[in-house]
Amino acid sequence: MQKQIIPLKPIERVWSQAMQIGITTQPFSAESREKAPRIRDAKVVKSVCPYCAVGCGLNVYVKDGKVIDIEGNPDSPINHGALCPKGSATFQYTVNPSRMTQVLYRAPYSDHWEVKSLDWAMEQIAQRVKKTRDETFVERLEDGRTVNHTLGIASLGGATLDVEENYLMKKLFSGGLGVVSIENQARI
Amino acid sequence: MQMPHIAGKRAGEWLSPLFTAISTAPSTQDTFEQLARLTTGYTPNPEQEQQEPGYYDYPVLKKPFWDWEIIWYFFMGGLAAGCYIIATIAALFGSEQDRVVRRTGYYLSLLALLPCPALLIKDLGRPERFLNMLRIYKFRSPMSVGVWGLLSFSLFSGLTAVIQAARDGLLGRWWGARLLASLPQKLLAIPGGFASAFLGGYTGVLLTATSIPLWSRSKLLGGIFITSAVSTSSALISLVLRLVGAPAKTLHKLERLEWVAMLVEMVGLLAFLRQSGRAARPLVGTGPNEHGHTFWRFMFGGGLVLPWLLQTSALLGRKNKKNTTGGLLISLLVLVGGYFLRYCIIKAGHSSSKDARTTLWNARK
Amino acid sequence: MAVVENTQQSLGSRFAETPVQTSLELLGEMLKPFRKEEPPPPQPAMGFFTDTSICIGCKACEVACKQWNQLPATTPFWSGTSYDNTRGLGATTWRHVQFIEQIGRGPSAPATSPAPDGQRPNLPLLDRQIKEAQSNGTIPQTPPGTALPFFNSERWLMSSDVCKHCVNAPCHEACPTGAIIRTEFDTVYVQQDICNGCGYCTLACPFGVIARDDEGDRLAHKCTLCYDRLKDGLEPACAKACPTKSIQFGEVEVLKERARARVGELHARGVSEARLYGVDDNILDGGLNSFFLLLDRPEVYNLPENPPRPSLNVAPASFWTVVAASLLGLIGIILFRKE
Amino acid sequence: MGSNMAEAHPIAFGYVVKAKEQGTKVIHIDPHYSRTSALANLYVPIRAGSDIVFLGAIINYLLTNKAYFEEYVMNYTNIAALIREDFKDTEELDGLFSGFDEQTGTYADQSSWDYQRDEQGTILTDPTLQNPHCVYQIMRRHFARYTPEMVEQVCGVSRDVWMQVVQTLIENSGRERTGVVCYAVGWTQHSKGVQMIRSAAIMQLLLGNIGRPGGGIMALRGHASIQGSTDVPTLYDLLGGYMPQPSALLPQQTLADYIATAGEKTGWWSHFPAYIISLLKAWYGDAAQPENDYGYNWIPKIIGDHSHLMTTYAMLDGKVKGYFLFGQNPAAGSTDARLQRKALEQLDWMVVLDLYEVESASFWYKGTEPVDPTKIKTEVFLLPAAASTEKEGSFTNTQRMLQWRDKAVDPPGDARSDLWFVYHLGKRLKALYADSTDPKDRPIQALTWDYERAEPEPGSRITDEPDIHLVLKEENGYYLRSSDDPQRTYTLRDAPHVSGFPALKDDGSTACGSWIYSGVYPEPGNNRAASRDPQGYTFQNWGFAWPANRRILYNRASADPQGRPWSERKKYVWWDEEQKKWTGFDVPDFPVTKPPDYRPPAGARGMDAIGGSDPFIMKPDGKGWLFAPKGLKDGPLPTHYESAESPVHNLLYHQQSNPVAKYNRGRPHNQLAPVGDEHYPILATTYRLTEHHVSGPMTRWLPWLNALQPAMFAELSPELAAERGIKNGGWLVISTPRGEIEARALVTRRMRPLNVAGRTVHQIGLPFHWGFQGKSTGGITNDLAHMVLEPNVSIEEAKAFTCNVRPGRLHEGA
Repeated sequence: MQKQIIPLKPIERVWSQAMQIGITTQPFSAESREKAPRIRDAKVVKSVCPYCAVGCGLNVYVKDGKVIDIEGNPDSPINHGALCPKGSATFQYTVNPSRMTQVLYRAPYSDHWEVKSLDWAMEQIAQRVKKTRDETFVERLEDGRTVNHTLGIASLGGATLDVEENYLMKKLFSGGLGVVSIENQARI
Repeated sequence: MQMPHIAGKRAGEWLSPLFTAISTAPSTQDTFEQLARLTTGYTPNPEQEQQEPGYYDYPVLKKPFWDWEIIWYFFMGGLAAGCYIIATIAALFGSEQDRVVRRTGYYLSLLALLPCPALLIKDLGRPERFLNMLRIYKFRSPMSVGVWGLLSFSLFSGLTAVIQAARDGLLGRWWGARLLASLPQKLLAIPGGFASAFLGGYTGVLLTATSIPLWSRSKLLGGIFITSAVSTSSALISLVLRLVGAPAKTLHKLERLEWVAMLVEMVGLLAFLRQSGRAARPLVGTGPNEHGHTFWRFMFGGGLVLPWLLQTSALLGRKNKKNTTGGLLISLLVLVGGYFLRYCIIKAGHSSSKDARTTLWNARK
Repeated sequence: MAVVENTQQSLGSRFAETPVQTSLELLGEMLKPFRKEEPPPPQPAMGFFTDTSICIGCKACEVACKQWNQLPATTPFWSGTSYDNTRGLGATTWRHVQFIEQIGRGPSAPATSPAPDGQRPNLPLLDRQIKEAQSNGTIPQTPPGTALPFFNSERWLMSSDVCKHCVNAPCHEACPTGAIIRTEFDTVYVQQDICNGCGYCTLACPFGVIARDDEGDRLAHKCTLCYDRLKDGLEPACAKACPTKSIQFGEVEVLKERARARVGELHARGVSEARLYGVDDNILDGGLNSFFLLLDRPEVYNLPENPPRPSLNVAPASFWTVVAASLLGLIGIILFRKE
Repeated sequence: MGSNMAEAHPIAFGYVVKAKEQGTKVIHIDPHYSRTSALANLYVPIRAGSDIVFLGAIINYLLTNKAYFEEYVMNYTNIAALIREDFKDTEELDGLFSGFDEQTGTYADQSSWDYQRDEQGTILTDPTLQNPHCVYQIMRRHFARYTPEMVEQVCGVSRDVWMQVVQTLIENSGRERTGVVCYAVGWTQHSKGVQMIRSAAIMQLLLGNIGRPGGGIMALRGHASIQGSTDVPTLYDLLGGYMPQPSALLPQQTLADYIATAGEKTGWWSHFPAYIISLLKAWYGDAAQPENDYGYNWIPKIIGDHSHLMTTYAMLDGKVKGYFLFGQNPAAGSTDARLQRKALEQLDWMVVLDLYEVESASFWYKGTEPVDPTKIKTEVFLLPAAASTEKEGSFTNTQRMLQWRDKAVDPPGDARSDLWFVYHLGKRLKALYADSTDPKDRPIQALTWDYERAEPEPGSRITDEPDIHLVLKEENGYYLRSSDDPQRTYTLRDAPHVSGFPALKDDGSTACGSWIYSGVYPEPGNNRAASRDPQGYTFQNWGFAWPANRRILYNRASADPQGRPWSERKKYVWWDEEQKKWTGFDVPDFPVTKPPDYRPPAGARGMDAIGGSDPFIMKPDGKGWLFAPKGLKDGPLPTHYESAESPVHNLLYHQQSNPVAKYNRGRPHNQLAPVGDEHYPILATTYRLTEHHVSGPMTRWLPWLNALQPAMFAELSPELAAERGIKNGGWLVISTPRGEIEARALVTRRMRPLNVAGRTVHQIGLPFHWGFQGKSTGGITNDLAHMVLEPNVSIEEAKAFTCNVRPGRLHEGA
């Protein structure tokens, strides 16, 4: 509209030049000059996403013994560095103030948690297992068939357990203790 | 109701409907809505607006967080600028009698200016970083230009006022004061005048150079702000002069200037509304989070039309007979109107930013 | 050597105690931003091509962005607007996935789509294949099918919105401190050590992208196009995370070519609604460095079709201001002149 | 079908999108229009639980029109085999097969389903397919009533849309083209889930899509190592590598009997003895000797169904005293969750290992309704666990691929890996039992249990973490005796690794914890799960896919009977005439030197019984089973039964629902709504959202994800919403005979009423991610689901049950 009123070319030229003042040159700050990704010279640890079963590769970046970033592993032929929202959130899954760091114990009929030492808990648990097993172990059924099992103890594992963890569980509980009901998310 | 009596019967009679309109809310609903449609030339059509494509009516724009600080800054800045302009005009072209205008003008200008920087700095996210404003000069950014403008104007305004003070002997009789008094005030006043004009107007440009439909669709806001700056300032000066007493002739000049300014402002506003059309709804409309009620009552009606009519009748009605109370009232109304102009524009801007459909409409080819 | 150090230290410590020194330091702090660094040598312009036709709405981009930039989560709010609970870009949300349900009222599907229930669709019968099958036990290869449309007629549009990194960025034009700069990659970047939170940029942005973080540091924030990552040649977090490469990162010119090719391909496949936004439409007199392939009108995605460029208002607005000012000035002069 | 791939497996779905770009047709058949449907070429809304009718009709079409891939089907499947004449089909018995036992409600006698054999045991066939007892004719009869009309009536899918699916499938079948079926728990969580999958498998066999690139039927598993948990496994009815847990219900009192009943005479499973004996040697070491059946009897025997949900009932009855939960959350994550929480109250003690305080750990003071701790005796040990980044180990993904994770940092505080916990618990128990002379304590004494680290892990403050590489070595297998010097014996630490399962022996000279994983750690320093070379067409050196690093199972079928690739573009594994061996882009899933023209002599045993053109070597006859002569508990052919809870009657047979499903009728909290009950007229299905993971223990503590999906909601159609006066964004209550929950209402056209058997059936969709713990809480969908279990695998029917909805909240004023 302002063209119609001031058609004079020179004014326009001067104006447009004026309009460039302060736009063309970029006043960088010191911080901007030194910008760098925080994972520069961080240790890269190869991992796998803990969520679904696609098995996306993760790069876990570690600096000063702390995880500073988790993103997809570009080398993985499965995800080529990509991740879904859960995978992308793995950082917050592992580095999270809500995580437990102490053993909590709830006594029968108690209405509160008690903080206990790991060693105490392990000893108590071992005692419970032995007691229950000894009380409930069956060697033979009435008709004499050997079963050598206990139905008094059961185990249910999540499917984020490592293969090796699953193996030791089955070996100890089934092969060692005679526990039958060893189950897993895989059933669900 | 002493108003009619003051303003003279004739005026009183044919003003009374407007008074009632202003004083009684519910019945005015339709009046205001009619005014809104009349002035913007846009009649809302919810059905059709619902047909327009959109995304769950989530705002397209971010809501301005400008609030009372900015409103007051706009108002005070306007006064500072206006007073300086009038004072300068009085100084350069006025008669001996008009000295009072110059004196009061420069003092008031400085007074009005003083809170401005504080208001601006307080409004920053990080006030301690206010200096960064001076890091660059960007012609394209009214904010940047404005800061520099404000700075230079403060310089002039301050200096001029100090000189004024020195000449008025407020600084004592020592050599410094004498030196200051001897400085060429008029010479300073010329660039100062331009700086002040800038200050009075850039705030409007500042709003126009945004994406808020209400502020940016019409390009007249700058003109309206500078005009309002003059009208409010003349009102303020005459108000003060009436209190301290001044020659009738001088007051008369001010009144007429005020009258003209208000006229221009009215025309400007109407043009603004018409150009903005649908975008002006938040300012003049009467729907939910539209600010028509405040605008029509305290700004356009009570702060512009009414005082202007009073002024008219006063100018016509009185012959060399001074009417202090009447004048005072007019000035007050104008000042209140000037404040509510800024208030409504800012508040309505908030609503405008939330109206996704109008924003998209405003951005259509 | 050691002596010198000592003296320096003692000097320094002595000064530090004096208010002079502290105030000087303070002043130094305040003036530091005034030292302007030399911009790095320019690189090819970098940007995003967001191809919404392959977005699966997983929101990986949103989380990956928050993860890399360590941004706080927004307060949970269940919106009831499809699966979009983020609702918009903001100071701590730099990617936002939109969900647009066009079921049972979407644009009519391409000609090759199935006929509505009840009528027989116009399908080639399988007798030919069956005969072939009986003769040699194989089904002859058919050209990549024409029977099914590229999209089923019921549409659930998903799109990952982000800063447009406009070639003429209103936020950049508005910024009074020079906090907002164009980097060597021609991206628009807010320098956090300069910004003073005046907020003018948030009013300038016609897309409502940039915002001031009033819960946090009260400074302006938006997508940085992972400026820090670009420094080491890493691609931005969102583009890297995207499972379908709906978000593509690269040289703007290359991406624009790809975008044009892509939209052509979709048209060829009967997706007539496909269009580009920010590529050749010269939005804001220069287009966008971060542009989109959309499957409907821009407004459907809350994108202004052709947003006005705020800085262009400076001229006319100033003009009218000058007019008004001179007019009143003149009248004032006249009024005060005539005696 | 049965999978919401885009939401549950976004990264995998990325490849589907890519394929679609290259012309692949993507069809999504699902009750719920999801983010998967949005990208599909064709979306087919179907009534939850009616899939067998949809697929059965396709099978019927393929058979009637001979539109199947004949050369493939005739050579690679058992289509021509003759079934015993006393076999009776559902056609004859109105929905039942021969051999059904009313008392037990099982197919007690499955002998009639078997093949006809000659005196040498060779299976009789009729290549002309004319014999009424041949599989082809039986299937023609069986599927005859699965017609397009039935698809319309039962599935609510118009025949035109169904026809489009058939056409697309046929267009993409044959030498040049293939098609793949992806499914997930949308199929497994049905009272006839296995048969749904069977239907797809039969269809894929008929189309010639098994064992070929771009073919197959893909189980999209939902958890990082759910495959590994099944392989190793932590399941009651399996030992490592899919060998059955010994059972007291079968003649398996001795190792010999066990092998006789569990192994096979012919086919690959003839190696069974080597695998089980190597397992026993791995577990019991020197204590396992031929004299004591290698300790076979120390392995506990099952006496019924001890699956998770059946165990829940045992808990309710107070039979279970102690419970271990390793990162598992039944209180919200298992079906009929209210019942689960009741069950936990009956325990004496419970150990929970997790990163966060999950519902199952806090059930004693929190719940969906007020809980009184003073009335709950259960003693709870809640141990902090290490996250996946804080420990080494391998996950087995859905493609059977083991991938190794390196350790990034130490777990915080007292948090430890589950490996640490199990190992140290074992050590303490062995100590407690060390002096016992009671024979029942022999197994724990005999158990080999030395995984001590040689030296502590550098840079870690945890000094007693077990050496996971020793565990991996035991899974891989190692030599106990030197083959050349029988006197030279080894222990786990110093033993040479076995190179793969072919090396395993049945003479006790090898130990192997999981034969299918054998080869993952073939020599010291070469952990193939940790191999990360992304080169090659099939990425042979990225991770390790069991068995023997094969990427596609039964890949011999990717070549024609003569051993040539079916086509150039579908080339994968073929017979190299020069070298006289099988070769290709993958490890051949076939004896490498067995020529295509090899024909087994009469009475052949072991692998010799498998012909050169019999790709399915795990089957005793080497054929793909269209008709399953054994191995299934609910019939040799898929048959449509309605879900346990259904709004309609079964239109195909008088048999309403799966006759052998495990109903647990009359158990508290597990009542079922009768068929067509007007109090529960609406069909509910459940699914995952991209933004959350199962019952939420791994996501509802994460603010980033909670912001994306902050609340439990239900998706329903505008029609249903209008009918019930429910507003979008408002609240609604969903009720079943098991319980009630509240949710936000998301009214969307993505849910649509279906016309089924002449009446309108409304369906609602429920995500199941919420619970009462975490940073985002909400109604527990599993409180609604019932406990009717699939007969073969005891998986609950969570994907189709009936319910009712009403506007408002559970507790008004809430």
